[in-house]
Amino acid sequence: MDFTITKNEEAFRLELRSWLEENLPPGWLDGNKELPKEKEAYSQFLRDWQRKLYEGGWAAIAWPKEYGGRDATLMEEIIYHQEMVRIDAPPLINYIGIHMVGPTLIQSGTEEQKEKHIQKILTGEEVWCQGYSEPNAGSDLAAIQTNAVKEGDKWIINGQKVWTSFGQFADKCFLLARTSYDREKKHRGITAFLLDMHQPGVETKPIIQMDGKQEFNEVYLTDAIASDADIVGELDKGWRVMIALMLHERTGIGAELFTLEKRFNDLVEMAKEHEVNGQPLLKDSFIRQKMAGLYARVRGSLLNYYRNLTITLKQGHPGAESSIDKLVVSELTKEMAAFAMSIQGHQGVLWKENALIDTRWQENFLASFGQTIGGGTSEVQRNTIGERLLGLPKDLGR
Amino acid sequence: MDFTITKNEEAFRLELRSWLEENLPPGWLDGNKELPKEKEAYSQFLRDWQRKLYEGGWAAIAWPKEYGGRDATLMEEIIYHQEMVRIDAPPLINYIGIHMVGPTLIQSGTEEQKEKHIQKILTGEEVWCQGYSEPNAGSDLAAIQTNAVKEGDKWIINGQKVWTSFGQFADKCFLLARTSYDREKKHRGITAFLLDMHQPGVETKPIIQMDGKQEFNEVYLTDAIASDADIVGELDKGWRVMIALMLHERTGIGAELFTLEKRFNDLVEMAKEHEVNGQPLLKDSFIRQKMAGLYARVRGSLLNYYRNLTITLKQGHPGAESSIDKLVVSELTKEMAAFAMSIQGHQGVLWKENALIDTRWQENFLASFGQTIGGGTSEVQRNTIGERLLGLPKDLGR
Amino acid sequence: MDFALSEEQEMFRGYLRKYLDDAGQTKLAREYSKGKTDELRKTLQGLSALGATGINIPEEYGGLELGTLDLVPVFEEMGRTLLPGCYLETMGFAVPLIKKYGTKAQKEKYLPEIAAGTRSITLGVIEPKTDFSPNAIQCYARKEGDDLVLNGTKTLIPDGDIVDTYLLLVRTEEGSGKTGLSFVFVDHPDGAQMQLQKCIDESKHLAELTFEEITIPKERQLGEEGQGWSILEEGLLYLNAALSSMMVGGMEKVVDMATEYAKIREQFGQPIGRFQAIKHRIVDMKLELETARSLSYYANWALESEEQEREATIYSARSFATNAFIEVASHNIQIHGGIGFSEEIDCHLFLKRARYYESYLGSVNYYNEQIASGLGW
Amino acid sequence: MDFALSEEQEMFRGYLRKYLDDAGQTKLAREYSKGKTDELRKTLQGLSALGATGINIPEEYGGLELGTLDLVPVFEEMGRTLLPGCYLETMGFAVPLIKKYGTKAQKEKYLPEIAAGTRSITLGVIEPKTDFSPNAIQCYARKEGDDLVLNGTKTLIPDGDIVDTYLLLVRTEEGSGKTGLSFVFVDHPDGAQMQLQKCIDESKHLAELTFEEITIPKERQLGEEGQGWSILEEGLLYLNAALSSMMVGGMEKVVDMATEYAKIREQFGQPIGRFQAIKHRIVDMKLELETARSLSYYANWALESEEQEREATIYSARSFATNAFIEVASHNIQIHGGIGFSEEIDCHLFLKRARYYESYLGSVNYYNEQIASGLGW
Repeated sequence: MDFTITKNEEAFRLELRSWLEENLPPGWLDGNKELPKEKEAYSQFLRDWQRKLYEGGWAAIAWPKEYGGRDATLMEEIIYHQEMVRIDAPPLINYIGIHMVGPTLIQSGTEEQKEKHIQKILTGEEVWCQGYSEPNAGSDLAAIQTNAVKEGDKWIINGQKVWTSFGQFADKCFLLARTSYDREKKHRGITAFLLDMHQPGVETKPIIQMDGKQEFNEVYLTDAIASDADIVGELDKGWRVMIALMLHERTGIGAELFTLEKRFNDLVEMAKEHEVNGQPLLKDSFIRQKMAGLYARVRGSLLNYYRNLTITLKQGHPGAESSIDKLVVSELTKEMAAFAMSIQGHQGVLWKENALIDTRWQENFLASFGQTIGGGTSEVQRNTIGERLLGLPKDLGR
Repeated sequence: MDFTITKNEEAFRLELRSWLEENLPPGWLDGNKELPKEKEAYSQFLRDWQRKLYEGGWAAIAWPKEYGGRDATLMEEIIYHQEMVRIDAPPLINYIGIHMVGPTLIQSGTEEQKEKHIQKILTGEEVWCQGYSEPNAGSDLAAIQTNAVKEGDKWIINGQKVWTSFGQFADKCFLLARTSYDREKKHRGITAFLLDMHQPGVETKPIIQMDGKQEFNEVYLTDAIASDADIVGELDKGWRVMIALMLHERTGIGAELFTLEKRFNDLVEMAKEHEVNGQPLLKDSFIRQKMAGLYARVRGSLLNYYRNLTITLKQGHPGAESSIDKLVVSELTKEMAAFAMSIQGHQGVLWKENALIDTRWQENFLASFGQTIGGGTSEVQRNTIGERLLGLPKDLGR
Repeated sequence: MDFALSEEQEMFRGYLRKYLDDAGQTKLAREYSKGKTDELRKTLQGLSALGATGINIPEEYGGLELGTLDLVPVFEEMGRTLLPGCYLETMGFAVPLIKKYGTKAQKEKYLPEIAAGTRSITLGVIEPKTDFSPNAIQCYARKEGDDLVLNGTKTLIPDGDIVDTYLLLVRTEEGSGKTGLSFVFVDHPDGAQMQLQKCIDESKHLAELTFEEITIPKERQLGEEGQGWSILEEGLLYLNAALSSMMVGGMEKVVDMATEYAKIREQFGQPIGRFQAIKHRIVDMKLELETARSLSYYANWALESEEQEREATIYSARSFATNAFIEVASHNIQIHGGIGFSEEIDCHLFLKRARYYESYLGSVNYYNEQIASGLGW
Repeated sequence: MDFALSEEQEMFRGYLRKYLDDAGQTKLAREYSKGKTDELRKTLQGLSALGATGINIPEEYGGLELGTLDLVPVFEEMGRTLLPGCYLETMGFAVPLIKKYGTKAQKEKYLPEIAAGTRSITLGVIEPKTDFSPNAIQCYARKEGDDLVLNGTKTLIPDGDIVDTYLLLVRTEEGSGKTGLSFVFVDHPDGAQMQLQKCIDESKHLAELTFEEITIPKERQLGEEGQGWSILEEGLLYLNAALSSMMVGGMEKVVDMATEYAKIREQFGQPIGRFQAIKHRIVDMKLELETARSLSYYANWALESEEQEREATIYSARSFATNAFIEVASHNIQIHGGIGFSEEIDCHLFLKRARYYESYLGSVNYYNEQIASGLGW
């Protein structure tokens, strides 16, 4: 057991930290972390940030050097996330391009596809989204009905996607569509396309969330067009391309865990500052008990992650154990936000400009419902863990 | 809404109460509630008690007067349970005979069966058990394999039953055995027999429970014999006889709820008397919070019961709502006992003659695991409630 | 033994449900969030015509002179549709206190208008940046001849913008603690400055009222001078019994939504209600609902009874329903999956309402402590 | 970054598991409940031969001079089989304290025999009918020349009947509170009266020792006079890190049992592990196990590190594992159904052990409070 950081790793951290200090948007480190509200300005702000990361060589550190990356080690990726969470860096508008589509194309794209997309992904000229879920294919993703039919040398695509994050900004979409149908094995016959979002057949419509935000979209495909050259991997074998793609996003959950830890520390601060009956919340014995319990669980989930990371480092790929991280972090995030709201008492209902206490807790609470649903509901996660990690029998209907 | 008790009901309560005062075993009301340890003496003690109840006219109050009952109303049954719980009356050794087999025979037994059994059930001369569960048929009761084959005018029965309460004392068994097999509908082809336990083909073996008690038995049937006259209802239609039989036990759950309420009051007393750090447990704010929560839930479950009872009183039979009572009382009993143990602190591990605090909590805690399993596991209860009360789709495999 | 609402009460519920269904259920709450109140006012008048605003008001003041249990169907049905407004505070707090402590003039002024649906009353207890305790009440009513001169601020006043009268807890003697507190009525045009406050539950409008040398006649005082806190405690018994019914109504709708969705939504070729993770969770939600309902019925019954454990009975209904409402509303979102996270479906409205009520005039811990002390623990 | 036991540690675990499997796993605990200790003694000697009793003892005293992390596999494997005896108290409390506070003579007397497996040490802290606090320590050691004369009673002493030495916390100055407390060694034949106490976990033997004018030489005192409570607190860091590993071992076995049973037990024509009520519960048990394991590894690592939050780290492992062990052991019984309720299957043994540890030298609430104060809250 060894929690020390190598000299190289420490140097990496310091290099990133000092680059950030010089390159973050003006005033960021002094606490001015407001992003533009208006969509175009928001998008431009984040594209500018992505461009800056690219110029500094920090856009895609895990990519091979030949494609503009740094060949970063897993530990360097972890450090990268830690630092970004530490200073609440602006979000990465091309998260999907950088962490998923890019690595997938590098690994299994055609030369033409690499040529066409890789550089633009890096710079943020091409912002990507993913077209997976559909109204009738949520947890049961293999049930997608969006279909692609070959006409001449074109694929004509029709259907509807939903919960498409970054769809409102995206230039390109990594799209799953049905190209044939196997009654027994629904996940066969799905093909992965690189779809241009700027064409007449593609229309996006924002989804208003319960927290008032609009981070997801419906995407309507009406005779949208792609070519053979836009197919990733083999025809009808898009399912495995998607699985490989998701595996490329190997450290995203780490960022969520570091965020959880940071929020817990914020919670402690709030409980120290906020008073009820003339004493700080943190002096109330009931709250101390609950907070001690949360401390253990936040610690524990982070340590689980490090343990799973160790396995990945040793065997070169993640073990089945790592499937627990997403379930744990999303459920715990929700529970912690719920608790943070509760202890604010009646003042906790005040919202937006009228809030007396930082309403990040309220926002987190509402947003957390998305976390236990999106990217595989907690129920689906439990099935996966039960079946893959524990070897329990497959569920009904799967 | 009306919680008043009628004059007749009050008179009934007082009559029972004064009868109990005169007829309970010597010293019982002064707190000497020890039952004999040794099996034969235990059995005799309880048979004597049952006989006394019979002689006083209190053995089977819900039965029709013509069969030796009192035609008691539902409210009188409730009052009966309340009074019995209040003074911790000795258990009814012929519970199964009185509350289940007797009413079933009265309703659908042959004249011969009534003649043969009814009176003896009342007096306790015939103590009954039920032969349902088998090693491979627990939650899935319809999967029973014990079979009965007709040879001449006898049925030859072979198989194994398990979790047979009162089996160690019983003279007779209400037995479910398979007389034919329907692949699609397993619950068809089951027949209900009245089996004599005192025959060479019947062997009982006690099961030692995790709480050290031996309240259940394995029953081995090796060419055990019954006759056509011992069949209740129709051949191959024992499943519906069993369902009807269970419905006759209409107030048993009430007794469990009154017991829960009584235990909660005991818990309050313990928390008042037992001190930690020089103050009674009940003065600790954490414990007060928990206890207030338990108070609400105990109250609520009892009130649920009264609400369901009201439905039964109005419509003449229980509604689907009443399926929630068993799940609630068993889970809450377990949780309350677990909590009671926890607050005893390190002294709570002392056991039997070395205990410093009443170990009923420990005993209840261990026994409570039987309550969430026996008579339908909590999982089966949830399925039943989901399907019958809420109309949710039937489960996998059922 | 008869532990159920009467046939008449259930029939009344039927009318109310039909009426509110026709009014578009949560549509009114959604419009209210956007500041539109026309439909709402019409609906409230319609409810009044159905008798909802006269139930617990004596006949001599134009009411129906019925019991608190007769209010239960109204609270539940309003909870079911998240109907905006101060019916809770008016019928579940002001009316019983006016009946008990009001002068004849006060009764004559307020009760007939309430019964007619032309006046609603809200509550101003909390002050900015303070907790729910006697010491936190610092709003001061100085005596000047036959008048009281108010100075101070009341915050988090429910639906303060659409209401006609405010029942305020103020300090009539300087100092701290429970002594020296009194209730006063302040009618809308009495000159206070109002600022609206955004609420996480947007179908609740909150208001902050600032009083600077606002003069009201002394006869606006409700009950004996200096007895404000114990009048509040009496009022909280009524309010919390009513609130628990309101929450039960919301829970019922939430459990219905989850159940119906689980029957029709298919994934993996199965209605999701066939999966035990969903089915069993809905069953647990149903248990929470039924327990909350039993407790709330009993709480409302206990208001008019000699029930020994009256406080504990009512506060256990409040405390249990508060947690249970949050829990079932949260599960309902999860069961709905993605669509449950969208603004379009009502799931989130119930969760936000549940959280709004969580610490309304006392947190769950506060009420648990009240249960304990109410039982003499 | 390397957050895992080393290959050597895992290899050592392999030897231990094989050895304890061969010894019949929980068979020894079951026999011990009936008072039979022959097999157990043999097995303990065997473990000693494998090196288990020398791990954290310096080479000069016959040990292996390894680190606390090397003890982890032993604690886990013992927890897995519920192995009776005082390995926890000996290696996880007495040894680190002797190393740190013992005189040369004490080290020479105790450490070699511990390493050789011929001496085990248990703990006497609690006194009858009292809680776990300094004031509760009233057992008094009067000074007489070079001797201490003991009077008083120590209770709930783990496995007091098979152990060789008792490490007792006594008062060496009359009074109350933390001052005036000291640790002393009392060897088995020192003349105290022993009474066995029945424990809900029958594979634990408890003993009460009564001292009436029992004289021991003053050099039996461990550490500085009057510093007993702070020595105890130091020892509790070691003990709780070790205990959390022991509980993790038990939890691991419990999760294995539930998983395996759910794969083979069929009802309704399906292995019950296909039902989500079972499957998802086992997954939640697994999450509890893995979190407890991570916390316990880190706690044991923190013992020898400069970890800032050392107390909070160790006590959070203890506190979390305590609750989690009870929870998974309870679920395991439910998942096994009827057979899980029988004495025959091991399920209940783990539950009883979990409850035995629940308040062992401090309740969960006590340790949560220690976490809070350890973090400066």
